[in-house]
Amino acid sequence: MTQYQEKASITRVERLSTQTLRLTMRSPLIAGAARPGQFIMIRPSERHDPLLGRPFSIHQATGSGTLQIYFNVVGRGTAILASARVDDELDLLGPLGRGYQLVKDAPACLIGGGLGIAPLLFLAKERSRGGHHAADDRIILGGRSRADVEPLVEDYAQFGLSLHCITEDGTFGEKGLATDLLITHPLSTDTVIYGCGPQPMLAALHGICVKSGNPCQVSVESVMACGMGACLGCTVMGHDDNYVHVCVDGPVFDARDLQWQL
Amino acid sequence: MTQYQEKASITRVERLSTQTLRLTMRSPLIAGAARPGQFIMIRPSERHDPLLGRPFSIHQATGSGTLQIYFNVVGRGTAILASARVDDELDLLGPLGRGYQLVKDAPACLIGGGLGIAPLLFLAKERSRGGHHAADDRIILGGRSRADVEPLVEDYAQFGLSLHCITEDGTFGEKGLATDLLITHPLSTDTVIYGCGPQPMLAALHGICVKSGNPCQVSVESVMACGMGACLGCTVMGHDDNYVHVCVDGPVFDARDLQWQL
Amino acid sequence: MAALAGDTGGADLRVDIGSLMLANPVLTASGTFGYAREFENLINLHRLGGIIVKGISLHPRQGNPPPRIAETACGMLNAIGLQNVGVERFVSEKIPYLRGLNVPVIVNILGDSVEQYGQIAANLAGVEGISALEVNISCPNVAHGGVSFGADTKMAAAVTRAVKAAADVPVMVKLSPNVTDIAAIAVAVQEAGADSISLINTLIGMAIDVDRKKPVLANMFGGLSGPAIKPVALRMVYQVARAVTIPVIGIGGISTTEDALEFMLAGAAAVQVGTANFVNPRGAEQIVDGLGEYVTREKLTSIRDIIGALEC
Amino acid sequence: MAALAGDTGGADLRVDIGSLMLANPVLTASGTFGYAREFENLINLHRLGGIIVKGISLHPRQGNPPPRIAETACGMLNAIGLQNVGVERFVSEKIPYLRGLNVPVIVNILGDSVEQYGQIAANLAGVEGISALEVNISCPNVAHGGVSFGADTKMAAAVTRAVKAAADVPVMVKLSPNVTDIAAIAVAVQEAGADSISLINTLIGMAIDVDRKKPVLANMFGGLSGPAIKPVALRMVYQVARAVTIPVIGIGGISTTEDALEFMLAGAAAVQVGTANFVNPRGAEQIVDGLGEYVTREKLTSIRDIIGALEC
Ligand SMILES: Cc1cc2nc3c(=O)[nH]c(=O)nc-3n(C[C@H](O)[C@H](O)[C@H](O)COP(=O)(O)OP(=O)(O)OC[C@H]3O[C@@H](n4cnc5c(N)ncnc54)[C@H](O)[C@@H]3O)c2cc1C
Ligand SMILES: Cc1cc2nc3c(=O)[nH]c(=O)nc-3n(C[C@H](O)[C@H](O)[C@H](O)COP(=O)(O)OP(=O)(O)OC[C@H]3O[C@@H](n4cnc5c(N)ncnc54)[C@H](O)[C@@H]3O)c2cc1C
Ligand SMILES: Cc1cc2nc3c(=O)[nH]c(=O)nc-3n(C[C@H](O)[C@H](O)[C@H](O)COP(=O)(O)O)c2cc1C
Ligand SMILES: Cc1cc2nc3c(=O)[nH]c(=O)nc-3n(C[C@H](O)[C@H](O)[C@H](O)COP(=O)(O)O)c2cc1C
Ligand code: FES
Ligand code: FES
Repeated sequence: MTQYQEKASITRVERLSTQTLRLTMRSPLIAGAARPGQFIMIRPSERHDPLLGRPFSIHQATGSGTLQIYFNVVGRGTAILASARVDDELDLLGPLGRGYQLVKDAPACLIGGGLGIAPLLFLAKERSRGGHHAADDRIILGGRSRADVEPLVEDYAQFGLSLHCITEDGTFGEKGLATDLLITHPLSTDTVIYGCGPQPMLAALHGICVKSGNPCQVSVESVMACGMGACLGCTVMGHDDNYVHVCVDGPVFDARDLQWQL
Repeated sequence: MTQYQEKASITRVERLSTQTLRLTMRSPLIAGAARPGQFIMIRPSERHDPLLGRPFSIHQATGSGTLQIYFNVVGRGTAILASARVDDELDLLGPLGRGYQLVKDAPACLIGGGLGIAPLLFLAKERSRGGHHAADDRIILGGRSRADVEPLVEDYAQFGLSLHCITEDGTFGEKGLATDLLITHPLSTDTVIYGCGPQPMLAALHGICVKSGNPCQVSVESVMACGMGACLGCTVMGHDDNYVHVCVDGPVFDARDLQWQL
Repeated sequence: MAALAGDTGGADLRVDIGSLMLANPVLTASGTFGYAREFENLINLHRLGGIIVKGISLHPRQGNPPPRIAETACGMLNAIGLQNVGVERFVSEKIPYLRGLNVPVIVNILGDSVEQYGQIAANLAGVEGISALEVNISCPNVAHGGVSFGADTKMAAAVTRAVKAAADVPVMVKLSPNVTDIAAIAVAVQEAGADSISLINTLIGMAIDVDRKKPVLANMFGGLSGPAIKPVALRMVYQVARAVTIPVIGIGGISTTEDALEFMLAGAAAVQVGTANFVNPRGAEQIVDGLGEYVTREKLTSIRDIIGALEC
Repeated sequence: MAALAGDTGGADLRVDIGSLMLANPVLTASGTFGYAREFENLINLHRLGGIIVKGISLHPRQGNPPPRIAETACGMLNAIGLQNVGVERFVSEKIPYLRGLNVPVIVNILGDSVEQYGQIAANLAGVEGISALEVNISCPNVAHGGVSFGADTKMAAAVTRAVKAAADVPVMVKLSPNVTDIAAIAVAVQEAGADSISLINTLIGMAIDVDRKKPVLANMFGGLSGPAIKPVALRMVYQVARAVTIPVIGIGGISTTEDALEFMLAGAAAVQVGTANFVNPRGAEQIVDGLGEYVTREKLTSIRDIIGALEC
């Protein structure tokens, strides 16, 4: 697992909704080594305020050196990133962490809520490339409203997975929570579930999988300073009452390895 | 003396040499109140690093609300300003300090060295507007090399003052220091000298004027935190061994009111 | 929203610092607001909760040689050296203007010896237009080799007693953060009769000019202020608010409404805006607006509801 | 300039910390560099002057609950709670890799009691691959109501003596900055036998989440590090370097060559890069390059020429 500190130049800035953007960068070293579910740290400024790098899932990485992130503007760091322009340079660290474990011969269900749909694009692509029966695979994109889901539908559609959209307010696709679709459209028990989204969604997902017996890998978040195991800042509680570190032990975990507050 | 805190939008960015730029802004309140020799504080960033505003002489101010600064990139704050683009907004405070006292009926000699030529443009304009005998007035622009002087010559030439250029390396105009021209081309004793430039130049200027008896007003610099008399940080030693504050007692002083290290 | 004079959008922002009643909890910190007049064009002075003027000594002080200021990461060092016009000229030259503002004026005082502190308080007693004294105990005690009065419970208490004995207005004692146990100092000045406690003054710091191989400040050391020190200030305010029963006023790196709220949640009954005044002269007034909006938005009865309301 | 392994452009960057000889004065600070392996892809580890590992205690420690990290203005708060694998697993799991690096490894140790400090030192005695111990005395003394060992000359000296008695390598004592008189603590640990002194550890700070009305850190308080604290660190290093005769190692907000030079001018014989490792993992190595360039550009015989060369 090699990591790189790389200056990436921005090649495209897409505003997908009022609060969400997608940045495309040239970052050959990191893009070349990246696996779905891994993340990068982006230093939002060369100055000392804000000081720390910000973690973002790898939304897309290509062999030709292109790297994408898809993000929400929530604070100072993301506001700075949102003002980035083509040809600006960003200081990146990556690829970091342990991504999704692709299980070759089992059908897959990718389920993302809100910004949690970010890493699933890369995963969907890898899945389709791996010569899996993409048609057996399913992807569920959930969000609060139309703007959270619609802008990315086309990108996900290209890989031939069966695509389901759902929004809390019903403005796009079905109405409800992403996890609702697992109840209404149950999965074969050998389906591996790959989830990413806010903590309550993942907790619910874990609850469903515990009952159904489906293997479930989830990508979780935590406050991070270094992203690479040096600060020990990004702990979450493991199932055995020992802390695990999201940046090196995750961000993708077998859901059973973590403690969940429902 | 009214001061304003005003958001100014940048209307033009000119790079005049590798290290110098001129920014043109719309700042109607400050531009409307400004007098030659006054300055503004510009906050280089909304973030906390760098924290403090930076002082810049008013290079040009028009009744129509246009304000210009002419500056050298020397550190972090000026580097940030150098990356500003048209339509960016800057947080300004001004006009600040006491400017040049225009002496109506006496001939004037404006003498600037390096970036010290910045405030003299506004002064030259006011002088020419005041119905003075501009032809009796003289302006000396000094610099290290061609790039320090040439880009501004046209702007200064428009006011009909007799214009002299001099560079230390002789690449533009005569060869030597700005103050040399006062020795080679002596002034009538009633000429008021308006100087701005690095400390050694101003000290030399003061020395010459003490001998010649010419009144001499100089604009000096000092480290500043507030620019408005609140922090007491910007002291320099007055002739009577009492500190004066550059931001409120100056930046323009009668040279005899300060202590000079030659 | 263009706030009217004195308007806080109907929200109740009043706070009491003992017997000193403030229309809102936003004060301007000593040494960062001149004698208020400097800001009259830039801010509605009467909308402030109160104004704390530059520190006043018995005799005029020339202050330190320049450079007196150095910028640091998210902060600044100052070594003004307590330049001021002295108590006599302060009363004749500055008080008349301040009195006209109709805003509580708190006079920050300092001295070289316990006696001097008492003397200034005595000289200010009976002067109309002073709502309280703030005692800067971070100054060096000349009789004790220049150790700060604020470094020691006994000296801090002695200064407090001297000022209390002479003052005819409430006495706020301003603590130095350069100590091992800030709560112990706070308890000592409370026991010595302080009516309230403000903190923090600046942290002692230094900057070096590598090219010249010299300290940036002529005075070598300076006081660190600004956003950089906020976490230390907040911690100390929390510790002191838990240790004493008199009101605590929070200072250190406050530049936004959210900063002010953090200090009040930690236990501050009021706050002082310092270095931020240099960077954004309108900042203190914007915080008054912001607190008003907060009270309205959160449907609080009063801003007092959040003082010390931190859940731990 | 793409520096070769171990290359410092021909410049003499060697410094001696007593009997501990370093190829250059750039160390990585405890708790900010893991056990070094984390950085092996990102930096040429063997180009560092030395590596200081995460603090080790007698028994494994779980650390504090999350959140453990809060960003502040030009700094960060951490409340890791000294999570570590304990001395036994450290020796078996971490030392073999570190030994292979061929770079001085300094083991940072901590304890709840004077005895524990001595015990860890004893457990590490004879372990190959350890060049020195760094004693973190900022930990709470459980027997004394949780006051930090570093807050008091007597406790600091006691810990130093206990470690010195058991250690078979040089002992560097790391001071806490949360004290009134840092020079007094420094003198006390020198007299107790310390071979060198490093400073500063973090300043105690706090951050509050206004929305949740709670401290941001689960532990409430945390240690402030990063550029924000540099001025305080520099001042303390200067004061300590004047007060003691043993070598001083400067820490606090160092992220550039210029920062390192400031500390060395103030009297530090070496420096530690901490929080900056998180932000720019290559930073420490870039400082080694930068110091080499400085020595060459300034035509110095050695980087040692600038230690304490501040002109005041
Ligand atoms: C492994 C990982 C992958 C991530 N991938 C993505 C992604 O693909 N797209 C995306 O939009 N976001 C992602 N995030 C979250 C993202 O890192 C934060 O939104 C970002 O750091 C906020 O930075 P800021 O400076 O704008 O906000 P700040 O000003 O630092 O904080 C603003 C608000 O955001 C909250 N916040 C800060 N950091 C985090 C965090 N790490 N997790 C959750 N909330 C936080 C704060 O508590 C605060 O309320 C990921 C986080 C992790 C740990
Ligand atoms: C009244 C006044 C008017 C000025 N007018 C102009 C002008 O019209 N054009 C212009 O280019 N500059 C002018 N200056 C200088 C200008 O303010 C500084 O160059 C600027 O603040 C540097 O900011 P920085 O962040 O880029 O540099 P920093 O990173 O802060 O410092 C870089 C270097 O510049 C030096 N420096 C910093 N501040 C000053 C200062 N105030 N004076 C001199 N050196 C300083 C520092 O010592 C350091 O060596 C003026 C200064 C004053 C006081
Ligand atoms: C330039 C300057 C001058 C100051 N002068 C005084 C003073 O005279 N008396 C005093 O008690 N505090 C003085 N202070 C300290 C401030 O009042 C305040 O306690 C400190 O700056 C921390 O707050 P801040 O971070 O908001 O600036 C001064 C601070 C600065 C920056
Ligand atoms: C996340 C983190 C963990 C730390 N852990 C330790 C530790 O275990 N032992 C120790 O002595 N210091 C520890 N420190 C303190 C640093 O070694 C250093 O003294 C401090 O951070 C100041 O330096 P800086 O500003 O360069 O980070 C830690 C600091 C951070 C930020
Ligand atoms: S973020 Fe530093 S260890 Fe995980
Ligand atoms: S810069 Fe603050 S008083 Fe002059």
